[in-house]
Amino acid sequence: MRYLPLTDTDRQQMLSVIGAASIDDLFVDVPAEARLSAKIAGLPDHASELAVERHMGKLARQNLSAGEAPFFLGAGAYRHHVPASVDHLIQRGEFLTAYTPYQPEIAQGTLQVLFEFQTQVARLLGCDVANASMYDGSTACWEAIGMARRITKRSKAILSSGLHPHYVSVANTMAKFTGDQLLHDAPTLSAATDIEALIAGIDKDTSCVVVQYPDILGRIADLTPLAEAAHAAGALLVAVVTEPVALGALVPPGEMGADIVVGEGQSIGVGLQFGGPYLGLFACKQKYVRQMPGRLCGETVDAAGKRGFVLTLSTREQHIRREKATSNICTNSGLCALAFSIHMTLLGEKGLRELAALNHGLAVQAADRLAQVPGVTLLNDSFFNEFTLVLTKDAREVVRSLADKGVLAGVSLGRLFPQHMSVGNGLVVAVTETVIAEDIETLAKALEEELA
Amino acid sequence: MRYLPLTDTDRQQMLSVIGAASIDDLFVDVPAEARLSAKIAGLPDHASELAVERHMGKLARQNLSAGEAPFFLGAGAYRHHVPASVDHLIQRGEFLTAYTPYQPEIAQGTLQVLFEFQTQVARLLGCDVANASMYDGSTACWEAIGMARRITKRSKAILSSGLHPHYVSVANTMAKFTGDQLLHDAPTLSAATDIEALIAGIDKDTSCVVVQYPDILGRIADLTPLAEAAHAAGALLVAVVTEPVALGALVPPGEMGADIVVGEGQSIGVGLQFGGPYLGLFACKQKYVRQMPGRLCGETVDAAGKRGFVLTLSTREQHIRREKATSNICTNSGLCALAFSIHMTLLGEKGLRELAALNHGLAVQAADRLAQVPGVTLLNDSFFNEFTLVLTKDAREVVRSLADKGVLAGVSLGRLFPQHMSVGNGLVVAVTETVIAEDIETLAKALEEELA
Amino acid sequence: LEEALIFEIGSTDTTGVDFAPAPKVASRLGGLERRAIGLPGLSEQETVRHYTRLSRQNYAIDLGLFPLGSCTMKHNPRLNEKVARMPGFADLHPLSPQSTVQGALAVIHELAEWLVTLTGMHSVAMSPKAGAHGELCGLLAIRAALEARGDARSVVLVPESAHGTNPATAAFCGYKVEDIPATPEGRVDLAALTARLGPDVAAVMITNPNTCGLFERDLKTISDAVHAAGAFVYCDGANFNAIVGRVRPGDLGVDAMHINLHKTFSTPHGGGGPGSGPVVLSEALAPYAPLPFVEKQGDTFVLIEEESAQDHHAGTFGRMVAFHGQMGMFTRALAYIMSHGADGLRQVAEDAVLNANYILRSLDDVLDAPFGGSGPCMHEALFSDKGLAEGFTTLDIAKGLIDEGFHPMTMYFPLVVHGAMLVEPTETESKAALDQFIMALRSLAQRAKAGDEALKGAPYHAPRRRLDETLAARKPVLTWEAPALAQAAE
Amino acid sequence: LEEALIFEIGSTDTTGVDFAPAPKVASRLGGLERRAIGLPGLSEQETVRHYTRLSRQNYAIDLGLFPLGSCTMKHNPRLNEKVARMPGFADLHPLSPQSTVQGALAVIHELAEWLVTLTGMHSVAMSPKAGAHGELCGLLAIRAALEARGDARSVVLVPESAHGTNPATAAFCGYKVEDIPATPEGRVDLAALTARLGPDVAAVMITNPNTCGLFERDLKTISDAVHAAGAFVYCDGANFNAIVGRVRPGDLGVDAMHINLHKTFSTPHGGGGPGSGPVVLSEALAPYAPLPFVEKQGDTFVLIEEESAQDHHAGTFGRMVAFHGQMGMFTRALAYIMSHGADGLRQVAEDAVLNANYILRSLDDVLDAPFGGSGPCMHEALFSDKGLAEGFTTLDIAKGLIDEGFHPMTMYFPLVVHGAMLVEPTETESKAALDQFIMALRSLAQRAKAGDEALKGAPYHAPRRRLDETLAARKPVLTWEAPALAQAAE
Repeated sequence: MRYLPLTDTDRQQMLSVIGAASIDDLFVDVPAEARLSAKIAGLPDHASELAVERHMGKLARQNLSAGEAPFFLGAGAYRHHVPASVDHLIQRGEFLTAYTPYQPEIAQGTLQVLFEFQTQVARLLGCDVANASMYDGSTACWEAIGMARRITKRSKAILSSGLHPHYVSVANTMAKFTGDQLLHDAPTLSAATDIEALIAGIDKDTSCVVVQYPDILGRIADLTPLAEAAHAAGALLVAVVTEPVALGALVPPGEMGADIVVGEGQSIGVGLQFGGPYLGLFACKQKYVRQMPGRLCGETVDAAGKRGFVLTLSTREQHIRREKATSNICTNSGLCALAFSIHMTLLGEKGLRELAALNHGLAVQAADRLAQVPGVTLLNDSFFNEFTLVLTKDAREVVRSLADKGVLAGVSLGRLFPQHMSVGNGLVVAVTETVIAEDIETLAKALEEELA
Repeated sequence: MRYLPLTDTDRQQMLSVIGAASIDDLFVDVPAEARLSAKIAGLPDHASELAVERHMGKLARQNLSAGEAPFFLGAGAYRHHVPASVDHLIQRGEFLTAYTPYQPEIAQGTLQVLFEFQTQVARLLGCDVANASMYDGSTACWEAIGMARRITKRSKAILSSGLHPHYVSVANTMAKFTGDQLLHDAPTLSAATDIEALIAGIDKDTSCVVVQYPDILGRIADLTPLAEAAHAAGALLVAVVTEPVALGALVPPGEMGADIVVGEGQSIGVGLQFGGPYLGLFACKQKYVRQMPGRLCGETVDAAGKRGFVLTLSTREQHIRREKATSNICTNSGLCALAFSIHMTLLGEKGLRELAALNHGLAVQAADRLAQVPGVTLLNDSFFNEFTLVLTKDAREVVRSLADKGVLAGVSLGRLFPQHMSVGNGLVVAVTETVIAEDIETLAKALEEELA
Repeated sequence: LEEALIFEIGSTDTTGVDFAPAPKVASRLGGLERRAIGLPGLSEQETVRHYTRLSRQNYAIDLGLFPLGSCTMKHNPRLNEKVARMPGFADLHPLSPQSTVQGALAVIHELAEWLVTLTGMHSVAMSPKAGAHGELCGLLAIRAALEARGDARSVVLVPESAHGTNPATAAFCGYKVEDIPATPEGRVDLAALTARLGPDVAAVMITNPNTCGLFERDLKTISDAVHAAGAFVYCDGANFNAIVGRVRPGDLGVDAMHINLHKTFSTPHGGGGPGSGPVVLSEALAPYAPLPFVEKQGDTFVLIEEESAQDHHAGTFGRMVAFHGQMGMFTRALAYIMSHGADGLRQVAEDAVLNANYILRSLDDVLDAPFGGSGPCMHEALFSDKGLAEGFTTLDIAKGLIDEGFHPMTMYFPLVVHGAMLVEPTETESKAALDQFIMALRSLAQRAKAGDEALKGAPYHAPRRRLDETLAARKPVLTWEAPALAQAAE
Repeated sequence: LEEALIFEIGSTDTTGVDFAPAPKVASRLGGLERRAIGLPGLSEQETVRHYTRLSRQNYAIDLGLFPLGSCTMKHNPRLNEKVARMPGFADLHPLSPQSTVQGALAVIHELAEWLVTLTGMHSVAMSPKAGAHGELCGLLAIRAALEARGDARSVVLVPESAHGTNPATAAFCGYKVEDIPATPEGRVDLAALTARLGPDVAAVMITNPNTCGLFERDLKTISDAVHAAGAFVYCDGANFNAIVGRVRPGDLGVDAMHINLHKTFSTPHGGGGPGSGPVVLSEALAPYAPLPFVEKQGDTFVLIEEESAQDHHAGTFGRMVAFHGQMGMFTRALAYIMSHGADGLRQVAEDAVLNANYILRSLDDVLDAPFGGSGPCMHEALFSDKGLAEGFTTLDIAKGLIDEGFHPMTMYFPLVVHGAMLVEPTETESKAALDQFIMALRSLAQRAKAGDEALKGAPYHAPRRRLDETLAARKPVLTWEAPALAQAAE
């Protein structure tokens, strides 16, 4: 009961101020049949900090963490080294235990961070403006489709076959209930992306084309022609970036004409965390800002004329607009945005470029080494830090078998696209700065053994 | 070079302000033959955070940490569970990266903590006053002997055979150069302490008697007769506590007449840390305060009349008194004192008593269980959370052999008293709240096998 | 208290990190090498200082009481932060082979069992990322259930006093939202509600305890009526803190309820998230729960996703997020729940309600408590601006609290009360802290009633005075631009 | 900014921890059960708030530049904190069987190798707990070496400008301390020193760079003379930051030098410790080094302690501390050293010296720089109070710096300069930070020269105004007493 400061003496004194004889008297409005007279059965009583730590530690040790194995998983979540100062700073109580900054006079810390974050994200993605974060990349992607519908007043969205299949699933789930029509095919195992097919598919009913960059197979294509085709038809281009580190090396979608760029920001500052919390990035052209979902921080002045920051354009939001809001989002990923912003500040352009170059260099080395393994073909002409290997057998089996040997080999396309046998031999391999030459060699040897 | 913010442009600009042509010009006063023209050979260049973390992590994993094994080591360092909030709070930059509070206007945080710490320590040890910490228990013990010499103007100190042998070593090292005469014998494997012998040894040349409570074999004795005998002869009683948690259950030395009580505070808040940094506790009677070594914090008021705290009585200290100081100590264990104070605040008297009761209860259970092992005899009549087992063979071998099996069994008296074969079969076993029943059973089984 | 922006102090050729040199390879970036980005860097020391200083401009639970009604700002134990950072949890990839993440799946499963047992429900969907996302999950399950029986419906009923997320979510799912009025004593109007039920109503969304701080006495009756009309009951669980361990929503006929782990179970708010909003479901809705989820099969934990769902989970309405929810919040919440246990969680509700009633009754002589006669409040005390001097508002009292060293209470919500002040102390405040807060609020109420003009300028002792929100919205500046550029643009 | 004491807000029946219930056993405490202790407890939330709020009354490197001469307050990387907390280091018992702590012994050994190589010395004693403890170690080794050759000596020579710990340590070891004068240009007077050398002199203690911020040009000559006279050279290594990677003390004839890991190698000061003071030793002193120490034997690291020392380390002067030194500081220092590497550490010295000279030359027009003509300074810039208006002192400037947002420089040290102000910026400050500091100090110098009375009341913008230190010393209140008791005692 270490988190409960009231003593029994306190409780008695307070009841007498209230004029109640007992705690039960405060629960009189609960219908008798629903009032529990004792603690719920079948659950353990309170435990010491030591006992809880021991239990959780035991469960933690039952996992093979990325740092304990040669590790090559990506496909929407990337393992990067996060400087220790990031985690130190986000744990400062004034950041960690603060609420949403609705009282700006005593929330300038959070607000200035959000303003800086928005600027960093906008610049990274090559857009005019960005919001203060969404839940994750997949929900940001869905929100972008909805925003495109509101802007174009059209409801047919064309999703690239290179879009992360989980993002497609999320969009499909939501679309069932909003009447959006979503077109999507599974990818084919070719070096070329589906840009041409996407362009061919655009028509006057198209609200947007959604394309991932680099795509789920790691391929990179110039989005400019796609943006032009979309704009010509009155549609928007939505670009999805699941690995923002790539934009330390690659032209960003905003500079290629994308109207809305969303992304998963987990790579910078946040860590793997078994899938969450993550960080949805959301940026767009200036002209669409009032159709944007999510929280926005803006600059203003206080009564003494000093620069300050506030949440703004909240007339778009649910707590003001209720059912007319641009989104139902309330809580976002504030602390993850802080982590992203700190990490990005530590990197700066110089560090981000170095990080991207290191990722790319190691990935090229790994791709070339792995392509030498008999039974392995490298699919990609182009890639950043992730590429697809085509194996001579179902990659799901290979991944499971290598896991048993302590090698975390990559993500099988069979797991990502279970309904599409045609891509089952594909293995998506990510290589970040946390990989060392020995890891690559271990993976190559293990693949060789497995495919022999 | 991530910790060095100057850019080459900065450096050039600054050199020109200085009027120097190059950095080398700033090192002209170094004799040419000692000036290194290039970086020192044979050392690696700078490494990324990732690389350093990987290297240190590799070394860390080569150790069998206490949490990974049934663990029963004590003998001056005890493993207790430290609440996570303690480590969180001591890492706040304003505590962690502050200097010694010589500028009190901007160091009230540290100063108030020290004032609270001093009060907590004085109360725990049963003394009037305490200082703001020493390096560790062993150096605090030596400082107490020196303080007794200054007070009594005598230089013969009698050290109990129950005093930690490392503390005796430290005192002997210092005594070689200060002319103190130290009397000390090794302990005998008996249930009774050497209090009677100590009393018998006191004479008119005795500056102090130094006794540990509970002693190195875990035994507990009433210190009152010893204090009376010392005082009758004009000598002081110095008591040493290496396990402050014991004072949540036991009458403190100060209440039994000890003039100076020193201790190792590591048990509360600090952790094992392979031996350091630790926390020297130092308390005494009010009348001796001006002979006390180390930093002291005192209450005062500021120019506006507000209560505040400052370092005080610094005329005892080296930076003022130079060669006439009461000690040469400068840096102390400020951050460890903070950790101790936070942990003690979380515990409070209620929690400390519960912790002590839990330690004692588990130790009693463990002692009784282990005493059932054939070849094992329990030495102690009395003990707190640590006791001595007498085995049928040299405990050093047993400890090493059990370590190979992943059991950290305790501390052998052979390691502590290598010159005294007579105690070689003794094994000192500590049992804290971090021990579970299964650990005790594992140790019992392992001992049984080893001694069979 | 001025801290420059990183764009004003950093430069694009400064960095606070070191990397091993990149291997020299021919680039395979498809010819799309990037030019200037415009991201400033700081050295590590400058970075630490910038964010340390900025943090000191925030108020936080670690600094004092945070009486935000409905937001449940309680103590965030550091144990939970430590646990969440264990490499065995923090350094796991969501698509790791399941044989390598059994402990992580066990955490999700254990937490799910606690949530199901504490709420008396049938099952739980763990993946929603926050409360509003949980609402979406609940309505999607309801919609899927209705469609499964070929009975598409179009209306969702929402009380006037609901959180804004309720109507927003319902609208987002394509429903028409209709308000249900409240009775004068601050509860849902049972008669009006039952009168409105009909074959077009898909669901009723109710908050219990409601946003007036009252327990909805008639919830079981409402549920029965709703079920009889073929609809479902969605309960907004934002206020579960008031009843955990004392009432099980499942006993009240609820079909779906989200649980804000960042409220009831103390995962830190972090300046606006991340949260986590698992949704407990009745047996009727369970078959429609989203993918993925964890199932225990013998001694093995299995993550059911698209690959494995087809055969025995065909009704799922699909996936709500890329992976499987807020693992980092699950570990924290589980640590918190275990720390409290069944006995402690019951005590949580009791102390939360006791603290709120203590505040209500300690202040109802100086502040109007519109529902003070409606029985005890639950975990939050509601006041109105009635009786303040001409021209003085709830806002003035709120900003005055800042100068007294407290965060303001929730203002102007719920909408059903004029100038509402909703105070939720939570169970982790000591009596001493409550007494200080009561004294401060009492003094402010008296000043506002007496027409103390100084109050209208508050706060005076914060990092900023009142900020011009109109200016911010009229001419939004959402990103930083170099002054020259900004000027040129004008 | 008032924070009550824990004794004023806590109670002996409140606790912020939970424990499993204690087994019911018959007590074996020898009949010495304790009665009242008088230790107040706080709940976890109250504890977090108390210390969080208190922390905010401190200045720290994380908040700004900390120009304390001789104290080397540089950036403390958080990587080092992370490394020190790895369970494989933090959760190790010092008496663990050596087979189970090979990685920890490797850390000590690796750090020792770096220190020996960087200083060009023969070996290093790792166990001293701080700088002053290291001085003790060095003098004990010297004394042991002299006694080993049957040549007890009684005098240690110390320059006037030495740190107070130097004479205190020498006296503590039973030596008579004699001052060596300085030359007008701020260096040791070589002639006076050599004249004083004789058969009674055991050692000369010298700081290099010295406390006037100057490199002791003649150190090699001095060392040769000292050695010729049969004595040893102890070098105070507090200022090693200025020369690391550019000068090896071993090349200057030094016999012993402590290294403050908390200065040169950035382990945090923590509000006054813990520090760590390993002592590098010449070949002549190495045999007398204290126990325990780590030796590499083949692939195994061995901790040599009393049990194993007899045969091959008979000359040891004994043990200085209970265990084997500040492991927590070793891990941090090693991480720091590896991060910098040979190239980075050389850059450390260069940037530290560059920054100090930049400050010296940017301010010597408004502040008197007594040794400004003695050549470049090393890592600290020394000013005096010469030229300030009547009644204005170094203290006023120091306290004025507080209002400008900086920690004061070191005041009134070294003693050889009147009203000394010793400024050490360190290498981790950016040029922007230096420029701000220079601007602030320039303005204060001008105000003190102009006789601005307001300056004498500074600080105005700190948690406290100037504190009454005389009162504190005259009537020491060192522990808290309940007000009733305190009154009764008066």
